[in-house]
Amino acid sequence: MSLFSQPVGVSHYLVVGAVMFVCGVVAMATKRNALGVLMGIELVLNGANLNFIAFGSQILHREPARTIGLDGQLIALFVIVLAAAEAAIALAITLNFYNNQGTVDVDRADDLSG
Amino acid sequence: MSTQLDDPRIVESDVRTDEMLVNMGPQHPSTHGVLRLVLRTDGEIVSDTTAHIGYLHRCAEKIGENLAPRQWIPYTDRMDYLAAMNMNLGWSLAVEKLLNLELPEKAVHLRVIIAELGRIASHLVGMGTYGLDLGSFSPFLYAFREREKILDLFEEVCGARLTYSYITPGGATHDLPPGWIQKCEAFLDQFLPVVDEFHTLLTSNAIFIRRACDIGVLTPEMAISYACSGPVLRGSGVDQDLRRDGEERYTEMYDGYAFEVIVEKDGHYPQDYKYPAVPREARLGDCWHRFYVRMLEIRQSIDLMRQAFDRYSTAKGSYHIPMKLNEKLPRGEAYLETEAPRGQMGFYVVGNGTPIPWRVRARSSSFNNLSVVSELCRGCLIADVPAVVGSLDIVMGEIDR
Amino acid sequence: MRAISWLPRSVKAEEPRKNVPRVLVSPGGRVPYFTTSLSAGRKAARSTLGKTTATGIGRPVAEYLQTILPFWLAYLVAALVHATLLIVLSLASGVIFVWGERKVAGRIQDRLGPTRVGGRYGWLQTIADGIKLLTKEDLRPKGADSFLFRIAPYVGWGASYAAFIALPFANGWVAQRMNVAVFFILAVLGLEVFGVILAGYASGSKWSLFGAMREAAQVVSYEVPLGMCVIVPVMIAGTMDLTTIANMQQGWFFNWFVFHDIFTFLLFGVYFTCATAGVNRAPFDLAEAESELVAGFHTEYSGFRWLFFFVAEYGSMFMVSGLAALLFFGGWNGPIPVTAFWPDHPAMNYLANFLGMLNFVFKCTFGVVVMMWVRWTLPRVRIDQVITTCLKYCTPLAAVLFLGATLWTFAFPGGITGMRQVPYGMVREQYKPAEVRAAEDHVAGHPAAESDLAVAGQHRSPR
Amino acid sequence: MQSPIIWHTFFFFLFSFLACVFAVAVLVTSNIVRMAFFLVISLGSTAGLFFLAGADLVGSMQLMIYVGGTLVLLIFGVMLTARSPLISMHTPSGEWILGAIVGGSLLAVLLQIALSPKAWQQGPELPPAAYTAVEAGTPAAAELARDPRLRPPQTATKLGLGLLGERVDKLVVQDPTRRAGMSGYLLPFEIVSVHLLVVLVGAAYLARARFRVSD
Repeated sequence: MSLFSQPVGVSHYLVVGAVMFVCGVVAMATKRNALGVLMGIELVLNGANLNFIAFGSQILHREPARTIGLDGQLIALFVIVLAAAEAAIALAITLNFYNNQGTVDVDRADDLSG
Repeated sequence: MSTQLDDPRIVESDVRTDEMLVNMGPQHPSTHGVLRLVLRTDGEIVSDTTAHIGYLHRCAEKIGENLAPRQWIPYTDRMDYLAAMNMNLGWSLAVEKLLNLELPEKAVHLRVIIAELGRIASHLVGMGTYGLDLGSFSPFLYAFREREKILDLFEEVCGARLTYSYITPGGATHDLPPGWIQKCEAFLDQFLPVVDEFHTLLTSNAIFIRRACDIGVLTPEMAISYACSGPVLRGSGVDQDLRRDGEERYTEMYDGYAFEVIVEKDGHYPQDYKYPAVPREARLGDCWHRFYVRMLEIRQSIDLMRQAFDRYSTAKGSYHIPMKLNEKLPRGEAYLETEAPRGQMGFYVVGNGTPIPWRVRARSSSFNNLSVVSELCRGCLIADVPAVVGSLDIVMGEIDR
Repeated sequence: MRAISWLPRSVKAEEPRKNVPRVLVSPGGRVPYFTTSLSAGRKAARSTLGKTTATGIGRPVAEYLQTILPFWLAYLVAALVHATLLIVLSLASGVIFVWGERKVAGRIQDRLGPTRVGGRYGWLQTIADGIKLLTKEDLRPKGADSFLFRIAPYVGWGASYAAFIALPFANGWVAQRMNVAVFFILAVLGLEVFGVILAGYASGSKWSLFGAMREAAQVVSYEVPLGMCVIVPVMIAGTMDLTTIANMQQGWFFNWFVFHDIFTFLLFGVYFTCATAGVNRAPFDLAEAESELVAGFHTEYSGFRWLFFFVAEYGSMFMVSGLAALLFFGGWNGPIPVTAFWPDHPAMNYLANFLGMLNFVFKCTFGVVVMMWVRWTLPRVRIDQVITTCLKYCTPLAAVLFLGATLWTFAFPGGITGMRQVPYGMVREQYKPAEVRAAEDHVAGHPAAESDLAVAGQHRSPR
Repeated sequence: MQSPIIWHTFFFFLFSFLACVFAVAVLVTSNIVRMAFFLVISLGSTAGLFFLAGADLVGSMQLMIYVGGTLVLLIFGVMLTARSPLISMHTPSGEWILGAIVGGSLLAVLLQIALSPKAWQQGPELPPAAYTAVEAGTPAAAELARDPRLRPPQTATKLGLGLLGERVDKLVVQDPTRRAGMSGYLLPFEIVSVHLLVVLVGAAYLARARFRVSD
């Protein structure tokens, strides 16, 4: 049976979501550029969003009644909107940091460490 | 915290950005030839402008010291190639001053007609390219359409369309061809409504007003101290026009002509041509005023030409005084400034008893007009730089010579 | 009871909708003004709503192909047919509009424009130019980010092209009918800015960077008022499906949303301004302002890649004009419902659709020509003035008009004078998904009809 | 017999490939501008996955707000701070190793969870004739039409009703008490919107630069 002739299920989405999530987490941990960290956060949020969509999708479930229904999509909407807010505020912080320090290297933000 | 905020050394701006040096020109669409402006910008805001010139330097003055005055006339054509007739006139008048020649009446009125027509042709380019600098393409072509008609007229007079070498020391190379005056009158008649069109398309256009008003304000004091001249000077409200205020030898050309210097007095311009009023946003000395002065001068030149037609037709004498090519220039010097379309165009010539001048020098109006650009562009936006440079209406050939 | 239905309450109270032909019901049982002039009854119903059967270009193709090919292949071939048609359309519209722009500009400027290649009118001038561009050297500046520089034009074009997917050309003639077509098109058109930003950054030229930053700032700001303008027709129609929106404007020209009320009429002006700014056309073409930024973001591009930017620009122009035609000017519906008097025959319906497509393309082209006209007339505004126009004029104006249109629709649900043959709510009813209808019934107190849920699959055709 | 290709599945693999590959590319690139570009592709492909899952409104929303709004904002930030030493900042290899270990273990856990329930692993199957039947309107269509893959998603209306508290997807639940529990999302959504507004104003204030002119 070919890979392409098998109907896609929730697991497929979860795997993609997991890959994006992990990429995001690792990017958050390893990037030195503050904007790179921000991009990692976006990836994490999208990975999570994929899960919400998958759990709510009737297309991916054998029994539509067992999905979480529209809640999945609604929560995804909230995530998208909040991600916009989060990106705005993170960008503002980054720019402020850049204005004060002349760099966006998060490792240099150690003014408060003893 | 509060003490920190009150600290005057701490400034606040939108985003901290780095300054950037940008080259505008010499291969830039809106630098009118080969002007090179080095802009120091912070984002879109220009903090400093430096004009670099010399890309069109052709040693014209040095060549003039190796040629007879009449041989040098083609070089004056190539200085301000948009108003070659006026360049010829300036040089001819300077040489005539050195030779102390008195011209017949007919030649004088012929020169008035030709000079004013040349002024119209030049201002048409200035106007059209200014529209182009502000992003309006069509007025440029309309202006060139009209200019083509003027060039046709010039072609009939002297055979050339751009570099005429028509006015020479002693008069002109030819008389006006028969029927030319009528053609010229017909042209002026059809040209007048076209000027109104230009006013509709540009002068009173809302976007144009927002782009040109209160931009690049040149105060009268600054204009005088930088020795600006022509429409740039008059756009700042300084009442000076060499056709009225110049040297006797030049102003006598315009003796008996009714004309008023185009300059703003008490918030309005003297001529009442029913052209658009000065918009509220405009400040004396801004780009809009410089542009408007040029537009009014087009109209004024039309009036002057119409007066000159009558006087030319009834004038006595020949169109020129025959002058030998190897006529010896007397020992001595002569300097004469004329009101070219771009301002005071001065020619200086020193004779040493040979046919070849010992020293030739040109005082270019565009050069001085360009020198204010760094003052005018300080703190403006990048988009305003072409607006300011365009409103100065420079010709690089005249600056670099 | 929560009143969340779009329908006038009287309709629901009076008639159980299942048994009555929905079209004929008008609010309060009043026969609308214009139905009386036609011989009422079924004919009126059909004349307004009859030609709504979805006969897509691709759908018959797919159906036919399934008889000779396996399903998966038929699907592939049908999809390729759609894609090819759209690519051809995207490129052809670019070619024709470039020629048209030169002609229009020429005529505006008292000259002829192209006159030689392809005969007297220079039809083939753009093709010749395209061939010239193909043979040009593909320059890449030394300081450029090579990968991004190469990919940027395709990103821009891809976005412009992808928006065509959801653009219907006639009733049912759409590559992918989408429930959220309006939203999708706006979203995808907004992505074009990435191509520009990447091009500007990757060129390694300061002028390009300036152009890119300007375009980004401008496009992002103008998405706000543009979105607001688009919302009003969507609000009146109650759907984001462009096919439905256009179908709802069937009939005479006063059914068009632009004539719905004074607010939509004014709103179209705001929309046009914002759309012009959104696709970077004069007087808002700051990103490529030749007198300031040389050529803006595509200064360093040459040859084929440059061509892609150009095609993308004209594609976007076509797209926003098409959106205007669909949202405000009745889409493929002409001012006079000629096809309403035709016999109801599949061939005639097909012909009606074809004429509708021509009509739609004409409207799009007209919009593009108006943009050209504006371009060759007005000077260019400055970047701060562009943003000011957006934030101080367009956005508040769009918001006020949005509010006005909302109140108007609330006060006069059937339009201004009752001249509509069928109220909007009734038309919309035809296209409502069965599940939603079931939900409405549920809210209104009717039990959810099992059969409604069962056939929830498709848009319900009136016949 | 199964059709050799189900296009839904095919496109799922296409988009998920793009999403994953470019997510990894975001991770491994050190050039910040390229990272932004890869992120655009990754999130754009995610929008494609949303469409494939039947969430057309959320997919468009993703394209419009996320890709068209948030990422443009992000690229603005990149451009504003893109001075040459900041464009490429390399991560020390020690951090890479740590990151790989943490990420790998996290991925292992997540994959284990994702793949464990059998019911999740395969979507609903359809006989290939279904596609033809629905389009052609055959009598079997009514039965087949129940399959959600064959319906236009139509989520905009449903989501709108859902925001208002009217859950179209839960019509089977007839119990009034349970229905009353399905409250709408409108109030939270409004709160989020106001929150977004406040955040944007705050961000605009925060981003203003304060620095000494003379030091």
